Amino acid sequence: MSGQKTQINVRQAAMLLITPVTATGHLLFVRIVYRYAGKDGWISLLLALVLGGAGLWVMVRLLRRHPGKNLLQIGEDLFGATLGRALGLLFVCFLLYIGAVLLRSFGDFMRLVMPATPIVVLMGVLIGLAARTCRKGLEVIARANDILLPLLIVTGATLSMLVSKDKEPRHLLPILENGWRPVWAGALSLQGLFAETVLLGFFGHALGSGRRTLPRVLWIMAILGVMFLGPVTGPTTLFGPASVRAMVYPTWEEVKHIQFADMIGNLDVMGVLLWTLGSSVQATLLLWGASNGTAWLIRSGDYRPLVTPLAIIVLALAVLVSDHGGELTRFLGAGYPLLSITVGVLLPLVMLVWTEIRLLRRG
Amino acid sequence: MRRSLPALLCLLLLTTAGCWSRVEINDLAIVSLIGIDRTPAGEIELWINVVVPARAGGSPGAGMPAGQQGTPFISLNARGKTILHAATRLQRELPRRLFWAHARVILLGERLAREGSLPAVDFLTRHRELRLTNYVLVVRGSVEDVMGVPVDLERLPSEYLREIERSQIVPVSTMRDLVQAMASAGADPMLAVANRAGPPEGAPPGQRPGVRVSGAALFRKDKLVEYVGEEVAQGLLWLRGEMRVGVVTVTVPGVPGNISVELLFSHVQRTVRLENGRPVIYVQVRTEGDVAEEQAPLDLGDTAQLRIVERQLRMEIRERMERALETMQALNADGAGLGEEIHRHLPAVWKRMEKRWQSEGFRKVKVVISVEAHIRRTGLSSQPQGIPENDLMKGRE
Amino acid sequence: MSVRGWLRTLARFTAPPPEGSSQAVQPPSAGVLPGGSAIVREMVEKATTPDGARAALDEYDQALRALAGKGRVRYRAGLLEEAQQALQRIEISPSLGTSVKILQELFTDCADVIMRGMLVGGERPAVLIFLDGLVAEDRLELSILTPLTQGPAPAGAPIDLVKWLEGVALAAKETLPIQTIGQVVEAVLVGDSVLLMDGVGQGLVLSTRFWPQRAIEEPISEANIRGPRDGFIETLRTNTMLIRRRVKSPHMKFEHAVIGRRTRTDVAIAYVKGITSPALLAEVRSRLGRVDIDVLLDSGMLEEFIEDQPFSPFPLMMSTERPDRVVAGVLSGQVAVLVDGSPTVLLLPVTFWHFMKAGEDYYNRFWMGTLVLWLRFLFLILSLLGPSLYVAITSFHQEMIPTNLLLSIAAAREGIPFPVLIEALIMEVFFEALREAGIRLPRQIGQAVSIVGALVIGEAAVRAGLVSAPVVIIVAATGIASFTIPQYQMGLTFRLLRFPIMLAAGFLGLFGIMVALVALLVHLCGLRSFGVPYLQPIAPLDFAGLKDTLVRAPLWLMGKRPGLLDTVNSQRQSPRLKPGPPGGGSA
Amino acid sequence: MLLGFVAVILLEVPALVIAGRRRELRAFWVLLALSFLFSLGMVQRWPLPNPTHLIEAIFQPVADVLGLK
Repeated sequence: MSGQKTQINVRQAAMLLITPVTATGHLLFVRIVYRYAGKDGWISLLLALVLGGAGLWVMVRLLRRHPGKNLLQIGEDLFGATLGRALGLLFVCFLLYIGAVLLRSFGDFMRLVMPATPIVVLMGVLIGLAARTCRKGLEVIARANDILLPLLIVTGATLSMLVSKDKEPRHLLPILENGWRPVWAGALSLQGLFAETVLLGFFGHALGSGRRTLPRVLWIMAILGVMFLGPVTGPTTLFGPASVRAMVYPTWEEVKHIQFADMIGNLDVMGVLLWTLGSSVQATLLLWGASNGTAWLIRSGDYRPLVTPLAIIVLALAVLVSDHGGELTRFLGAGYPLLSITVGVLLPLVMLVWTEIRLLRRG
Repeated sequence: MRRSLPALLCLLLLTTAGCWSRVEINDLAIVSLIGIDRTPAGEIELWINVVVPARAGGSPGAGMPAGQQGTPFISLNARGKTILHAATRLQRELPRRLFWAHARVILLGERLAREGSLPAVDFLTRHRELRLTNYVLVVRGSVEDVMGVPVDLERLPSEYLREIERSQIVPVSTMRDLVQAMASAGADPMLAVANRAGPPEGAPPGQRPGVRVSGAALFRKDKLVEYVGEEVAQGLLWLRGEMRVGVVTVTVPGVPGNISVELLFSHVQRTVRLENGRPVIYVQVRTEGDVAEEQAPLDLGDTAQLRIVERQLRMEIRERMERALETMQALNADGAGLGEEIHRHLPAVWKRMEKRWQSEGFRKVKVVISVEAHIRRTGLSSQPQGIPENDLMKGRE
Repeated sequence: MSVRGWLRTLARFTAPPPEGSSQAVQPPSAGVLPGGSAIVREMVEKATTPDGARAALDEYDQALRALAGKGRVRYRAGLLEEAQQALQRIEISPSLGTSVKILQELFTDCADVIMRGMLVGGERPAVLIFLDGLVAEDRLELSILTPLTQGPAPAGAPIDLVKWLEGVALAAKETLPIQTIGQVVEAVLVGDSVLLMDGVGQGLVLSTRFWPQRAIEEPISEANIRGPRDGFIETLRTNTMLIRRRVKSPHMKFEHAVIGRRTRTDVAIAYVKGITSPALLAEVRSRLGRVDIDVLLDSGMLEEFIEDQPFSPFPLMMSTERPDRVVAGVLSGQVAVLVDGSPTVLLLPVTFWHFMKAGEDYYNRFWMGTLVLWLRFLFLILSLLGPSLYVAITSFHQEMIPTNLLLSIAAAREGIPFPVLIEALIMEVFFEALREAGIRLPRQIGQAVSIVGALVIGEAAVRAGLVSAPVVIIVAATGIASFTIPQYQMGLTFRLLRFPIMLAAGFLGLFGIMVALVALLVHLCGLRSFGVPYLQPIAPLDFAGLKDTLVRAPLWLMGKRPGLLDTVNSQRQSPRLKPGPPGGGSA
Repeated sequence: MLLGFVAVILLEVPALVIAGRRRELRAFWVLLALSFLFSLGMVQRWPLPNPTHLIEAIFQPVADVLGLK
């Protein structure tokens, strides 16, 4: 099996996009949305869906203009070898970096459940798993995701149904109490998450094929919207807007809150399972993207030997990335969205515009 | 071979480093009940009940010498600057690690509650093993009064208290409710109250004291203000919109004897309207119930007579709610979260009055209570059995 | 014993035996050479070996010696073939004595080869060569020996003797003229008889194969309540018969191959032409073609040489003893590989979900089939995760256990000396041992062992406080769960996988389990069986395939063959088969 | 840690050498050296730069303007 030649279809590419965004989103970004927008988080979500949809559209459009090529190849086509490579390096570093951030956040979270286990071990196991999966090639990742994502959705939906009897929608009132500004900030941070669509540039050739772009983008965003609606409203309706602000993991608190029919309860660890599943897919994808990108940069046909060293680098970065949890939260709320929007949306946008200009000039 | 590389690495990692977070069940000291109080000197006093599994669980003889009698729990206490400080002191006396995840009930001592329960709340919400579903009760008197008391029917006092809370016949108060109300500008907490009930006068000497849950404790933010009795507590539940089931006993003027109505369905709707620039809160109660006991000679098969009882029921409920409201306003403790209601429906108005709400706004707010009550069934008898037909009161009105 | 005495004893074992003692190892049979009849002896005495034949025989000997050579001799593929080809070069001589002499040389020390000399029609010498025990003796005597020895002699000189034998003299079922000594050897070794006649430069193979075989019985490993009860046996021909009897179509093909340089085992590739994908068939042929082994005793040995991923713990082809299952398989586009001497037939390619089905599922009502299928999935998960979940939850996530249950478990665990992980491992290993012992022992004793082991020791261990009762319960439940997996091989796989997952659970709790499961899932996703993804209709997702994977849909709904096999002809049956009450029609 | 790296090298390199993949091998060594340095720094507690601070510094002005805190 050569990992490079394999193709995945449109549905798989879309699903691969949804899993990681959902996993990280639920665990990390929901908290930031609450910090900014509080009980109006769902409005932030709607805004972010529009923004994210636009970003996704740009990405897919770009891929369609350059059929069969990945983001780095497109970069080199557009800007020449040197500048293109520099751009590629930037993308790869970005992937490595967000991989590290994700890994660290996951580790921080796992420490709650297993306080005595060194964080390096937790992160190491996850990245080890990711590396192993990564080497099997995109096809296998996509296939595994075909099973994991439905599992994730079903589990998430079940959990949220179990807790729904305690929810009080009146907590969502009044709407837009503090005006639009915090809502926009929340939307922007969520958009930072959605900007991970840049990953598409590495595996999404399939999405670029075929005829129509818009319906696909709408579909993906709709699914994402449904997946996020629960988390951005659930904790508020459950705990009230005031308490949620202080929570580090609101969604986890929600899962912890499940008490159903006396027997089903204390499902804290289900949250762990969900996020382990999602995070493993995400770490794998990021690693896959980074190693493939690196392989392209050195003009090598085989990315697999590069996976393990890159995994170790991500692990080391993850240790470096933050001094304590609060710092990471703050960063995810402020610096991260800007970074990821710059790399994930603005750069592709520039590339797309450049492509269109070139096409126009050529006639 | 090459495919197994990361797996091999993982294994290597695991075997070299061992297993960190593992704790065997028999190395756990399972905390079943937490009590937090303040000493007169201002220190935190932590009480815990730790379960003794050999006495509490399973069948006797499963790997253990049978016949270990005694209370299935031990009660410990320690003092410290913070709760964790005290807990660490307790830990020193225990050969097993304190395990908080199964503490389902938390007791706050009266002194702590009166002086401010914030110090307790932080530990209880921050600790990863504790959850917001835990029930919180205020102990009238010292926590010690309730902690060590063995209970009947249940193995542990915590289970006893939990089952009572779950039955919803007393105000249900969880950590979630407490924290939510404390953090909100327009609501104050209300907790259920537990106290020690001594054996009744003249009881046989063998009878033990017990634990009783009754009434409610009204808070102003994190400070306990006053205890209220059963009926006010019930009125409060109506106001809060949390009344689900319960029994209301009424009398009909001019008729001897009581009638108890079992309420099976209640719905409370709270709306806020702006009248003359001031918010008015409407609390509309709609409830349905069955007559469960009738000691009065009324023929409830007669619609007219039933209407009379319904009217009494309506008045009784309204009276209770009004009394609860008066009590709350007198104490300036918004246990029903009425301010929150204004906040939700009239955010602009609320912005203006938010600052004054605590001090005087709540005291002055106008609340209109309306009750709609229906009796749907009368059980197996339409009139009291054993009363000759002629002795029944005939329909009036 | 003194050192010297010990050395002497040692020397007796290691030193070559003295010359004189070699008679002692001679077989008890009368002679070294096969065939003792007077006619043959007389002929051989007169005969000489021609130079060409001599050279070929030497070549044959050399090749064989190289094969048997130890240590330094570099293995060269096809040595045996060379030897056999040498034999193929020796033509059957018109002089009967010469041929017989050569054959006698080849069959030296083969006490079971019989050369029966005779005079056909009372005048022409002939020899019938066959393997004692592999031939049907009554057939041999009635239809071959009797007509030959008691019938008339071939009349006239110029007639074609072979034609005469086939047409007039013999009553054998099948005959085949052959030309070389090599062919004689081959034919004799599979149980046919070869007739050589003086003055004819050809031999005649007469089909006389017969050997005792087991009766067709119900397969032990795949019993069912409803449905056919016959199972494959050790004879290839019987097995192909069992299949052919169910598929009366010339499209049902059995391709023949021989694998095993020494055992020369017959292998049949069964498929249905017009359904099976030609690419798949070519792949099967080429994989079988590259198997160059010495011994092939069972299809299980073959399996290891033609798998896609040899290190996977999962079976990558289905082995079954049920003809109905094989027929269902080949008719859905699978290829079956039958190996002579093995009652298990390989079906390939397979997916994971095939192993969740019992053949009976399709004979019972589909509601039952579906429910049973779900039950199996449930218990599959339980058998894989039961002990590890227990370990993870009781030693890492005690908050997940309802309080009362926790107290019970805690009470049961008071005073148990081992950590839960060790406790569970001990019990699991013990349980596996019990199972293994139960299989190998005679059935009656096996049951006794199970009872003693499970009941007495389990109960006693709990009473003695060595293990806690919950662990015993979990292990027992897991054991039962693993028996619900209909395919024995898959059951084995899951029994094996339970242990690493338990270790993961013991080190990292539920996180460990989850990581192990994801790794397992990824492994499964990467698996292919003859190019077909192992989890096919689920991952990659294929909605059409789900109705025979997650449920057992009614048969009248399954109009198409499974898409994963890339069959030539995808339509299985008429699309409008849903039955209804009489007169209802298809309104 | 060292053991881990040796294991990685042992498992990866021979296959690459046999396959004669010079380019991959070179990249592998560079990356591995990098990761080794990082890991060593981690273990020895060198004051390695925190990339988060860098990124924060770059984007802080924009964040301030947009009101992200």
